[in-house]
Amino acid sequence: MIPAKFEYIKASSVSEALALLDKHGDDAQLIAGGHSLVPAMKLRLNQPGTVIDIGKIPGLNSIKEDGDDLVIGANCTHHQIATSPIVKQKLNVLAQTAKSIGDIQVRNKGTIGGSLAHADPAADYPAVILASDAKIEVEGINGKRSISGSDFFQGIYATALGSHEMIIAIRIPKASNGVYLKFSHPASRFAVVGCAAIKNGAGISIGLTGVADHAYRASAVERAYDGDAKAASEHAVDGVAVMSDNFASSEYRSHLAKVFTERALSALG
Amino acid sequence: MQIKVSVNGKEHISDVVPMMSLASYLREVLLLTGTHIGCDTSSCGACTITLDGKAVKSCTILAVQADGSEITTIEGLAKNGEMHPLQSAFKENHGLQCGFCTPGMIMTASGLLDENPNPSEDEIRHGLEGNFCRCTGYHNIVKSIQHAAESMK
Amino acid sequence: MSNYIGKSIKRREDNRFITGKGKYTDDLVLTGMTHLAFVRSPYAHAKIKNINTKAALAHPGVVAIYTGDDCGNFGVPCGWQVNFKNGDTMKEPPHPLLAVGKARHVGENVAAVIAETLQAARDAVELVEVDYDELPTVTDAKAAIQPGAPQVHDDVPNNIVFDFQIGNPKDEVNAAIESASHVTKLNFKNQRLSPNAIEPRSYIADYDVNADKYTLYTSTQNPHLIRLLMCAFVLGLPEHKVRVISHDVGGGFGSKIYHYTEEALVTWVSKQIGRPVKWTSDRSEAFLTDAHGRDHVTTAEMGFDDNGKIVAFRVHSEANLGAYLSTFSTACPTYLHGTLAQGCYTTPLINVDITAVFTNTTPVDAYRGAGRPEMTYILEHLMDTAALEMKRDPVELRRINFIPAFDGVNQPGYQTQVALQYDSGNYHATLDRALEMLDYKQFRKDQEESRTNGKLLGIGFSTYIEACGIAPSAVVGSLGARAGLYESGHVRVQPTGKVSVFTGSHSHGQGHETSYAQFVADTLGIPIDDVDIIHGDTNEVAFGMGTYGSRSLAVGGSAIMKSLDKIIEKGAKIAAHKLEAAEADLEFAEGKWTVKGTDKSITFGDVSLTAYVPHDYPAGLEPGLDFSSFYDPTNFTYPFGTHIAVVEVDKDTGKVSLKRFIACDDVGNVINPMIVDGQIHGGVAQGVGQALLEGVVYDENGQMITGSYMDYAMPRADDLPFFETDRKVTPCPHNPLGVKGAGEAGTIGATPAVANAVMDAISHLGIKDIQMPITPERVWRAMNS
Amino acid sequence: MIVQGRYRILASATDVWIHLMDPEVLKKVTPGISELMPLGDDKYKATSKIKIGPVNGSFEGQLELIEKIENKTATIVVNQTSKIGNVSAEIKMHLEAIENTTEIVYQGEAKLSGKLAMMGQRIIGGVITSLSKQFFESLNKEIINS
Repeated sequence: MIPAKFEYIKASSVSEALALLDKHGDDAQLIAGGHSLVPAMKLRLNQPGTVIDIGKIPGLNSIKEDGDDLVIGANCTHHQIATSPIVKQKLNVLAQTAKSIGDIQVRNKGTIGGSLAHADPAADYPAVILASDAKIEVEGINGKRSISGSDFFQGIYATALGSHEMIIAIRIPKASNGVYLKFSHPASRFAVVGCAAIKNGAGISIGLTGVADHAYRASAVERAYDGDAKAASEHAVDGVAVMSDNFASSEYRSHLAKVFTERALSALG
Repeated sequence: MQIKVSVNGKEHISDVVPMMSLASYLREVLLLTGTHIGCDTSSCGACTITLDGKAVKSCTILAVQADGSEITTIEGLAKNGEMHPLQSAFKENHGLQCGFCTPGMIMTASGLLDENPNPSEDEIRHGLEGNFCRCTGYHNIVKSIQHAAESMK
Repeated sequence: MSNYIGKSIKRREDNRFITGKGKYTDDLVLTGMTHLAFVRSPYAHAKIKNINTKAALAHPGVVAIYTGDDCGNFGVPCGWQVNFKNGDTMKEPPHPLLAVGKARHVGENVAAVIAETLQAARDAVELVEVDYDELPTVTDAKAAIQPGAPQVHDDVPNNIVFDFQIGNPKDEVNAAIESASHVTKLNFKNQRLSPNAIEPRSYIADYDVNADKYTLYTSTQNPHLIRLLMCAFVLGLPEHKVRVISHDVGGGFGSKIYHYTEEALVTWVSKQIGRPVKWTSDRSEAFLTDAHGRDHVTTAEMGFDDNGKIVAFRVHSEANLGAYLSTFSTACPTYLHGTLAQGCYTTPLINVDITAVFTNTTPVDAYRGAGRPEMTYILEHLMDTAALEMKRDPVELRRINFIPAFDGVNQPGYQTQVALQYDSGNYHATLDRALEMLDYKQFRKDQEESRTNGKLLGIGFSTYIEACGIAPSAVVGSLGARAGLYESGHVRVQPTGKVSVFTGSHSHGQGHETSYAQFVADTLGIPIDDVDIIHGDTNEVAFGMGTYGSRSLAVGGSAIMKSLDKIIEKGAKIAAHKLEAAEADLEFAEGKWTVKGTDKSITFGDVSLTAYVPHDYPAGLEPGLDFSSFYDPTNFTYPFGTHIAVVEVDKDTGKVSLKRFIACDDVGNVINPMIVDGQIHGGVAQGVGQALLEGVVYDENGQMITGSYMDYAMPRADDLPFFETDRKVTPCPHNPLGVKGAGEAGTIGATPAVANAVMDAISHLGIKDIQMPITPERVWRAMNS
Repeated sequence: MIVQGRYRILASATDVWIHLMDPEVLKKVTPGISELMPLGDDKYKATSKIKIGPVNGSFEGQLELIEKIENKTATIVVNQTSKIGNVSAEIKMHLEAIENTTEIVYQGEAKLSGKLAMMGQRIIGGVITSLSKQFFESLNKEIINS
């Protein structure tokens, strides 16, 4: 297989990448790891005229502490996040999530920025992004902005990211008590259901992925939770249009969402 | 576009079209056909190589993305005529049958053992999540990796 | 003497594979080679009204484009004729290389674009404009035979290819079922599978204008058969001018037995353009065009008497053969399927009734096991289900129905109700051993306990038998096979005593280069390094039938043994002359001919040299030590065994985890235990795949919605445990090596064991059956209905 | 693939009807449509560009409105072809006036072929939900702002 013809440009800075995006418009596609884009291009499901490589832009692959937050560069690989001592120490749920993505090879190449921008409805990160109240820091030619998870994920593969914007970093509040549990699709290993639960003081927060056309915060569970995981998890899909496919009907997926919410809640320390 | 890569310790400067995957580059330009293409969409793992020390699937990396990288393929694993312990272990333990997935399996295992020299059976099995084998039922592949880990101590 | 036979000699072929030096077809590059890419039908059933290739032809780098109008007269044949019950010949509509007038399944070849580069070919494919008229589709075999169903082929009424029956008269069987004290009845689908060898099919054809000769490099399991079919039945080429080479092949599992349209097409194209042309399938094409396996819709009933003895067994299935007849498709649901209905039980009355059907789907053919896994699933799944229904232990139910042990030498073979005569068997022995490995009593205790903690344990049994070593030509010929199924084995002793062995069988993972060398070396009493095994090239090897149906060692190995006998016999004449002794006074052992009772001897090497440098040579004897033989077996071989699966079902999610898999198989004598174990492991994994994960699904419009590794689930390393294997040996009485066959046994035995284990785990909840693949949702639904 | 759902529009059925029958509005609110050229008899030549995650394709074909009963019901028939597969859909819409609003109940079937069908099954349900949502949200906005 071989993609349709395109022009490849390697960007050496964020500003260069943004200028290129502006110049080439809708015909351009950013590439970081490429594990979602390149197969689609080979299958010719996607035929961008220009591919802008942001994978080697310096400064986008660091993991830093900033007060109560961790700031994770968009180009950090899943592997880097899964094995980072800081992440494991301060936000283990994120390391756990990163470790559950794909397989070793995919984790070595795929990036958190790429994954979030791609916004696969069954991707793993969005659950923890939502549950942890993380912010996606993006930059466009008109400047920078910071988008909350609930605003960022809008639909199937749809995000708040403007066509001339790119993700620079993810800012996530540290959380010591969190868990991500996933029911993997036996073929793709994507999340049929993935649940991130975080406990902060008395409150809990729940992010669910794989269930609907985009990841969501299970507010109904959070409201209902009074220490009884089972009862609260009954609300996991309240008001949600649950997806259905050949492997899992919406009825079964709803059931799994409840089971994994309950399990995640019960696993919290 | 011109790219410069070091493959199995040897530097190559090549002109490639951006459409070319790294797997195709290795196979068609450098004639290193030990890197196999089974699905071409990063699911089966037959094309696994190490790129800057990390196991990756070369079918979904563009050759131009690999510019400036150091690459090891199955052909570069044996050093000075001496098989890598993984290669010997795969032969000793019948870790292969048709041989098609084998280079990818060995390269994945090499990445796995670099990071975790003492993997449990479970860690090995999860470590092979990205590689299909249709012949062996994985039984002897897992055994091979266990034995290689043992012999590399 | 056996220095090698029975030992786990490490495989010699591994050296090239572990260093990346294997030579698979797609690895080859020929000078001036062009690339072919297909325009494929996006519809399951459509009239092709017009194909416009103008823009594509104008695309830079395009060499030629062909459509059905150019080569539609050529079609690939079916290799096995199965007639209707009433004697009418089966329906065999043409299977053109490129669709003519109509496309009958998604992915059917519609046009072929040949270009200088793969890039240009793929780009130009998108420029070919095809005007289709979509037609109604049918993908399910049962639906296809209903009145008014869409017609796949105009001249095949009700889409019925043939109907078929084997066993005892139907009314006798029906009467016995009706008067049985217990009847277990199941309706299920033996779902469609995609073989998924990890190496995609690949072909390179190279036509030499000056010599008017063709070379076809192909990833096939049987190069001679491909050459024969292509030359004689498709393109009408002179067979002696066609060379088919099949180097290393990355797995077959049946899917690379058949002569595919793409294979003949590249050969034809190479002559048209006078240049080499390569086509390598991509994974999407593999899903759409590699012949699928299984796909039977079945009703099966088994009647028992008060003591649990089986009194009768009847099966009715619709077998989906897809849109066209693939090479051995017609044999799979009939002679490779109905004939297995005896299993290892003494069932006195059996009737198997099959309707073979065309649908708008990818052609179906033999996939690891070919008809036998389908029947074994029916039988063994019925046995465990019957045991649950009758509240009998599944092990005891089997024991009271087993055919008693027989070795085929002192006791005769066992004549079944379904045409076969089993060669030898001892079914209690593998069951006993497997139970020892398990600790059955402890398991039942653990199971009780598991029911209180949400992780339901279950155990499933399968005491399978299979018929392999395909096959006695006379038998299969009388059953409609259009080719003999013997094998060739050629042994060429070189002057220095080194030995080149040419086999018509083919290795694509089975390790022939090692296991064949083991018995050759032992038989000749020479070091294994002095033996080389050559296969996969029609110019080097005598006509052979290839590898499938677990036949290589039993049939191909036996052919080599015949040649070795001739070598030793001729060698004896030379030795007698050199030793000045009577031939009758010589014995051959440990690589020497010795005059009995003396220390006078001559080595194999000296005899070899004398044969080729005949300065001192028996008068009247031809020089040389080189023999070719064809071996046509007198019977199939019948491996058997006991497989036990232990599963755990997550009560909350329905997810099944395979905790243990125990296999005690009897494949007759064993040349290389390591390789045999490896075959069992791989077979079991594919059997587990069918039970729990795999299944090709078409939507209501005939679109395949499981056509990638994102949706088609196959076992990965973390889906499986280590397998616990052991073996019993009941030699095959009718071939010289005493071997049976091990390639398919694992797959045949494993599927019902796993499915039965799931039922054992959850049947106490009142669940009767679950369709395969046993996905978490199906289990959850069953538990909550 | 069954397509069904309901959506509440904050306008009268007459208002909804007028907008639905206006090709300019249809063009604006139907996701991806870049061109809608009247061919007469409520038939239009439609060109669209769909960009949903990994899929980015140009489609061409027709859009037709049939079985129209003013202010009550209409069926949209779409046939679009592309290099990556074809899409056809027939979706019946019922307008129900509920106080000052209109509930649109829609039901029908969408058919995909080629690579779209083969690769898209995991996500196609979600895609259809998303596109329907977009369509009605845009329609709602269009009516309210008009």
